Amino acid sequence: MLDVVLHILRRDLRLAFRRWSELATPLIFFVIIASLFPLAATPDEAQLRSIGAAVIWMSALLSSLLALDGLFRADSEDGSMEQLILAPAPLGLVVLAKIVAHWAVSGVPLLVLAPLVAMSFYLPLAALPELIAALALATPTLSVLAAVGAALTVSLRAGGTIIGLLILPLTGPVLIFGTRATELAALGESVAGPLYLLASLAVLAVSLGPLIAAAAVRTALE
Amino acid sequence: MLDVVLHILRRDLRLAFRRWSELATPLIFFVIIASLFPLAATPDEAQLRSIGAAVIWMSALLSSLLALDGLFRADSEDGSMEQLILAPAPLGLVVLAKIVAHWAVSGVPLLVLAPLVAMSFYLPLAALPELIAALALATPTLSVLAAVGAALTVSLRAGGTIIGLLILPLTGPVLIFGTRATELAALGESVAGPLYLLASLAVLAVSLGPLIAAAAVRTALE
Amino acid sequence: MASATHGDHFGACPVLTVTSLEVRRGGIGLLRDLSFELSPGQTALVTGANGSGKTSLLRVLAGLAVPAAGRIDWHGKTPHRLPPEDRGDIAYLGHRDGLKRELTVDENLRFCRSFWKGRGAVEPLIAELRLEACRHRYVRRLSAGQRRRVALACLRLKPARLWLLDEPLTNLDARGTDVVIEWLGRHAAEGGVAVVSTHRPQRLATAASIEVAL
Amino acid sequence: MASATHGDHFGACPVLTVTSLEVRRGGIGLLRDLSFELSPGQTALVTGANGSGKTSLLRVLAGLAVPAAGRIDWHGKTPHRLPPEDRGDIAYLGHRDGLKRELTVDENLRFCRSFWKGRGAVEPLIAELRLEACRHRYVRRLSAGQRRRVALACLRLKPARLWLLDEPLTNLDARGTDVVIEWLGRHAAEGGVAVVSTHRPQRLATAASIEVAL
Amino acid sequence: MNAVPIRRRLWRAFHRLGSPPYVYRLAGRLSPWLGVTSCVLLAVGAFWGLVLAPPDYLQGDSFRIIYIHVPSAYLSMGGYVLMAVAAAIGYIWRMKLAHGLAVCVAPLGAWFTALALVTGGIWGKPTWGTYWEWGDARLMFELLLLFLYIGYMVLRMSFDDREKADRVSALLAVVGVVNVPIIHYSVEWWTTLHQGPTLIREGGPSITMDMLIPLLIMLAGFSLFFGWLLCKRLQGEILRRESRTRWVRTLAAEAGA
Ligand code: HEM
Ligand SMILES: Nc1ncnc2c1ncn2[C@@H]1O[C@H](COP(=O)(O)OP(=O)(O)OP(=O)(O)O)[C@@H](O)[C@H]1O
Ligand SMILES: Nc1ncnc2c1ncn2[C@@H]1O[C@H](COP(=O)(O)OP(=O)(O)OP(=O)(O)O)[C@@H](O)[C@H]1O
Ligand SMILES: [Mg+2]
Ligand SMILES: [Mg+2]
Repeated sequence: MLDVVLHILRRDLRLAFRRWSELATPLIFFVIIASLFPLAATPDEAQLRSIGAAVIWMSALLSSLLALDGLFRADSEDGSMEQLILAPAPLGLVVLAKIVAHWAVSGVPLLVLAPLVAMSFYLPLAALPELIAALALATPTLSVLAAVGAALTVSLRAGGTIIGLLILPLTGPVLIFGTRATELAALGESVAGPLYLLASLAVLAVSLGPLIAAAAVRTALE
Repeated sequence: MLDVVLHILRRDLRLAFRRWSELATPLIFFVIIASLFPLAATPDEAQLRSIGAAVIWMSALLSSLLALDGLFRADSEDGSMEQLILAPAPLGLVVLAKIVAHWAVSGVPLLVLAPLVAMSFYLPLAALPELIAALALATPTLSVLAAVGAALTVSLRAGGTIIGLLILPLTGPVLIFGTRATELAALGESVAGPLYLLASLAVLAVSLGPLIAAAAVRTALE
Repeated sequence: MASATHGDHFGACPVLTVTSLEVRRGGIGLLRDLSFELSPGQTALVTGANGSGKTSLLRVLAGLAVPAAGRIDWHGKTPHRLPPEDRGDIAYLGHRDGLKRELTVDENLRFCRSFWKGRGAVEPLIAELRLEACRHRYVRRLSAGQRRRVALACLRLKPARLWLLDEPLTNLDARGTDVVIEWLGRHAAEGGVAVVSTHRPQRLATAASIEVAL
Repeated sequence: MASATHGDHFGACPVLTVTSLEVRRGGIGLLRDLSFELSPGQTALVTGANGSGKTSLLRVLAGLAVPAAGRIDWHGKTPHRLPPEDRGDIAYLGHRDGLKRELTVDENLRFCRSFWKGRGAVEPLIAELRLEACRHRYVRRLSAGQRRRVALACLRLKPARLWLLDEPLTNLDARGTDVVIEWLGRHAAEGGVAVVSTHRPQRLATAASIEVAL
Repeated sequence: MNAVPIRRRLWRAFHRLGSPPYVYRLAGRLSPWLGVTSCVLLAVGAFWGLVLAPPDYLQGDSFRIIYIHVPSAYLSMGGYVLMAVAAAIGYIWRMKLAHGLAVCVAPLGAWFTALALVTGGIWGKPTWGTYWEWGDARLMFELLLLFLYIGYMVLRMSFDDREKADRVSALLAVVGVVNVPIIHYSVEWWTTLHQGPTLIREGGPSITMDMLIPLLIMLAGFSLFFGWLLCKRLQGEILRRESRTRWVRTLAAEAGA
């Protein structure tokens, strides 16, 4: 069972690295969003600092959503989803493997880049560890939510992406706790509260999300 | 020749309305970005007002990029792009028709929604006509640029997100002029300058963009 | 009219001439020094093993790709440099069917007809292809063979004199195959020219004038 | 071993039993009261016009869809409720090939083998299917028939006793068809069971034990 | 003089420039000259600019970074134009060698862009009090130029078919050219921290002679240096593209022998 998951993980990672430009894109996207934003807004240090956290989190949200859009689409179009449904492992696990692979190539590099962007928004250096911790707890949740959205979208090809969009509001709490944590960290205060909340959201998402996504995918292809 | 263009326009519009939820996506995206943003940032009126313009323009940019990602992908995967290349009209015109159809369903509703979002960022009512005018001039350019990006990446399955990397640098001017116009309008000053610049960018984009996109599509499918 | 399928009716003046054609794809040479010609009313059957270059040849003939060397002459013009107004003269049906999944059969066919300024009504075609039952269904919801039938109907609606068909029998049942063969015969009888790739040359033998083996 | 293809070797104990099956799709009834059974070593040919429900039947047998009524019994279990560890026993190849376009032929095959804990080496398969030249090419760059061959190789790597093949001959050239027929014979000789849909029953006649006409 | 033979000679030269062995040899013959001259010019210019030239009356010695900043900024833009022109020629005349040239320019241009950004940033600290100013148009568009170079390279790499990569990325290079005039005029169109045109402007350069001459020498040195690197890369690129041809095989055999 576990080796099935590992095989899928490995294949998806290889696919991601094969198309490494796709891999790099959410990141560059992230950087560009974060760098175009100040261009559009007034370039004043105090103000940049105050919106820095919001921009980082919005960019993280958008880039994880963008990256996950095609998670099931390619598989369902080339027929490999049918093979995965028939795989010798529960579909929930299979979906989890796909989410982990995507998170590894889109979420993890974000953790590395976010500090750079944060610094360009004049976030204090001392707040960086907390920022990274918050992102590390939040990006899995975002990935799972995006995957659920993608699964629902696949199933409603005609009905379209609307249900996928219903997922977006669910990202609200992640966004709020994340920004809160970053802002508290910038002020040098304790971030334990928001981090706990983020962690519990992550546990909830990772344990339930894949099951919902699996059910949606299965119905979609029936 | 012209009737070929009209046929494509009509078919693409029908397809868009058939998948009306997909149609709604960029809009809802736009609204959610614009409404989640104040949620993430500190909800302080003065501050919101100062970044309102930037948020509106970033959202417009992102949603037009998202909407146009699949402009040629679906066509090239189901084989209709080959038929369009063999169409009894220059490919540049065909591409223009597709862009117009997409703009009609993604750009126009944006013009309608933007004022609502603007008001939620405390933009003065008097500035709304200028905002709409600026968006009306800018969204065609954004659509054309996104179409060029989509065309450059059709033959890459990866496509999707790499467009952001290719096109965002080109959207810089639109973003700057657009925000400038909105800010000037908010201050009650004349916006003629940025509007002229936006208009000339639009003329440039609409006249040359489709040709470039057509060349890219043709090469990609060669 | 059976002899018309062998092109005797219209004299021996070739309308499609392929001269020492060389086709490359992805840096690999596929075809080299291929020559053949077709007069009005003739049909060429392209045969060859998998990967021998049938699809690539048809794409080059359609003007979708550029040959590495050699000449293609269709009524004095080169397909990949055909001016738009002459493009309606060539109909290409590839492995992919070019239908819109989110439109119904009827809508797809109507688009084809008006797009190509086609003549003829949609109804008799639908009846001939037995698509009545799924006429108002989304193409996405058709079976593989039904989809292929719709694609063939699109082809028929286009008033083209040169047909380029890439394995038209794929997914078709026996009746569908008969229809394709009958159409090829009718097209030839009207003075049309066709290049058809296939892995079942025996089945299409009655419709063919020459065979191009790759 | 020729007689083995008719299942006499392994006794008459059926392993796949379909009893008064009813299949609906998109609200339309397709099959009604369909019953047949297969013993080890037997191959069923599913024939029928386009849209008659061949694909739908195979999907139900694979457990990808749920029948509206009736029973399917595969070694005492129902396909769509098969526990994960038994799923390796059923191999399904549909109209779409399930290959990753961005991986090479070799990588696709290796994935299949390790994913299904397959036995047997990849090399002889590649040789048998004449895929040596494109072994390290991306699947995206293969011709339609070459792609189909790779999908068939994947099937062969999976140690399944029940094969569900949906028009396996699609896009294959004469040699490819021979390979499929030989494989079906070998599979039956090893006691495997196969359900194969096709529009060319004559071509597959030698491999078939029973025919299910829809 | 008759115009026709000249045109024909030009046409022949153009054709010869499309021949890989010819260009390979040409690059090989040019590169030592470029290498030596650029090193000499860079040494002279650096000595003159860093030691002999008087300190600026406003900025003191920090202005001396101009001798690196300005040439690399110019080359970042000139390199992009060169790349786009080469790509366009390659696209229009299906000339593989021109694509090869564009491919070679891209990373060099990206490096010089990065250099301009870094030296500008370093210079900004003493003069503007900050390394980087979000929202300054000149700075932002220079950064976007870097993104364009990167985008071009990433787009190329995502194709595995070189010919397709050549043709599609050429289109991107051409589209991106609009950025270059925007960078140049950004200081006039927007109020920026960055100073206005000094060298290329109506009414001639506005800079004293003893600063200008070393700057011009550095400019020439940097350009030749760029050309030298380009020749080297171009040779490698030609070998890679032509590795299957007879002349490369014989070349390799000669080198081996
Ligand atoms: C990161 C910061 C900077 C960037 C990205 C940057 C970029 C550029 C670019 C692209 C050019 C070429 C413009 C053209 O040819 O039109 C340029 C020229 C120049 N830069 Fe900068 N620069 C930066 C900082 C500075 C600073 C701090 C100074 C000095 C106070 C400076 C002084 C100059 C001068 C004197 C020129 C020549 C102007 C001309 O002749 O047009 N730059 N810079
Ligand atoms: N996704 C779907 N939703 C609804 N109905 C469908 C769907 N796919 C197919 N159908 C309908 O179900 C019927 C059976 O389809 P199926 O694909 O099983 O036919 P088939 O026998 O495999 O035909 P073919 O020989 O063309 O492959 C057809 O009439 C078709 O229109
Ligand atoms: N997009 C592509 N890029 C590079 N090479 C390709 C591409 N498509 C096909 N090829 C190669 O070109 C050769 C010819 O392909 P083509 O599709 O023309 O063959 P075919 O004769 O139509 O085969 P089939 O009978 O399988 O359809 C094959 O060897 C294939 O591997
Ligand atoms: Mg083919
Ligand atoms: Mg079927």
